[in-house]
Amino acid sequence: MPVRIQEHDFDVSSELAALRAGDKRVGAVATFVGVVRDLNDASQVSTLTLEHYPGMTEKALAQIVEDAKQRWDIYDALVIHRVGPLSPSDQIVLVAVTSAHRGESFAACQFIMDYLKTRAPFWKKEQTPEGERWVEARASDEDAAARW
Amino acid sequence: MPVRIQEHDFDVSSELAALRAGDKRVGAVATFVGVVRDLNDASQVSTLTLEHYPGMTEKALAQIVEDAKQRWDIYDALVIHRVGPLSPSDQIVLVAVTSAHRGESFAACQFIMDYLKTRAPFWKKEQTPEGERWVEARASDEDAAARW
Amino acid sequence: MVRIVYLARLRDAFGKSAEQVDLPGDVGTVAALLTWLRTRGGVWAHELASGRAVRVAVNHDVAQATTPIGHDDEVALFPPVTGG
Amino acid sequence: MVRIVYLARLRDAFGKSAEQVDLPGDVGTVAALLTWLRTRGGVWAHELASGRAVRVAVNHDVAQATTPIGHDDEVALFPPVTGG
Repeated sequence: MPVRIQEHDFDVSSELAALRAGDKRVGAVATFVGVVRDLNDASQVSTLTLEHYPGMTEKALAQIVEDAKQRWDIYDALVIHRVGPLSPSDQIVLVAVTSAHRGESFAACQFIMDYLKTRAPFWKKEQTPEGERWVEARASDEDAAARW
Repeated sequence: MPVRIQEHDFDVSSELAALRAGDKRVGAVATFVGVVRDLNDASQVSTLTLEHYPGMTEKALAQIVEDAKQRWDIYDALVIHRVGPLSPSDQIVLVAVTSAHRGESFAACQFIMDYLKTRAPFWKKEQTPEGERWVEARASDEDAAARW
Repeated sequence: MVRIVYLARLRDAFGKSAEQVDLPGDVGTVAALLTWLRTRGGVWAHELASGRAVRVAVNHDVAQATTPIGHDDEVALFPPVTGG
Repeated sequence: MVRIVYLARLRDAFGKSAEQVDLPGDVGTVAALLTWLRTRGGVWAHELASGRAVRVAVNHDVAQATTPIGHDDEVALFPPVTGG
């Protein structure tokens, strides 16, 4: 299964090893890791809670991965997205794509992240010293997804 | 030092952890891992030997990283390139870039790889059942570097 | 019966995460459902006002204003997503 | 004295990885050095023929045909790179 939603952390090395295990055609692995930042709109983030819509999330992510496989000559792709409480510097999301040559895996990895940011049903709530607040969507994410 | 040439393998997770250690501004980590492929021009590769030009290699890679830092709003970058004998599925190269948002780290990571492929003094010699041969440079790598 | 799911900010605003409703016979699309929910007034009229960015999924697929809604469907209302 | 380093395929072809040479007074650029090495004939003329892709670095920096070469410089000759 190329898509996983989980509360616990992931280990990039072992995920990459599993992704390309036994596939000796792989020459390129493009990877993206999203991380909880300490600063968002200049207010200190103490913790973050990631919520999602079970059922739709898996379906949406699987569709994004399938779209990437249709568009680029890639071998495999993996998406892991964490949910639940997270702290600054915690890993949130992993996207990894394997291919023969680097151009395809780079493009597909960016495409999956851009689509995930605008199509996958996740929401962030920040807990700051001033209280809780839902993170607002960024127009730049819509722009990034629209270019593909 | 953001550039390392080494014979031994690298662990992606610990390299990424070291790269962003203590920097809570990091929200994005784009990573590329190059891998020895079993098939190159349809002939089986048994092993590969990576040679480089000590002194120039470190200087060229450091300059490429510096260029990336000038061009994009990134926090840090790491390049590890292996030399010596390698087998199919072995990791060859790691490029990792940290930034606040994903666009910058993706672009800088691709830029560093494209420049490394055409500017850093490494050469691959393949050992196949038919004998040894130096790998030929690919015109597509020149094209990839020329677009930046 | 249609199941309506409220997520993230909308769940907080409406004070519920889901409800089962018997829709009137003329409420057969996403647009009609939103119009019908607005007639509840208060936070419903406020959060679902036409200027607000509300996303809708029907049976786990992103839906448009014209997407039909039928018996046993699961309709989800949520704000623009902010994952990754 | 100038140190000339040969790498990868060129080292194999020339049968040496480096040499110290006393360049004639009129050999003061990368282009002049290549012309001078070609006069050795054999593999030198063949590998450094003007149609062949030969890259040159002077003191670890990529050089052009017009790059000057002077006393104590390290000049490296190598084929197009194939790392990564």
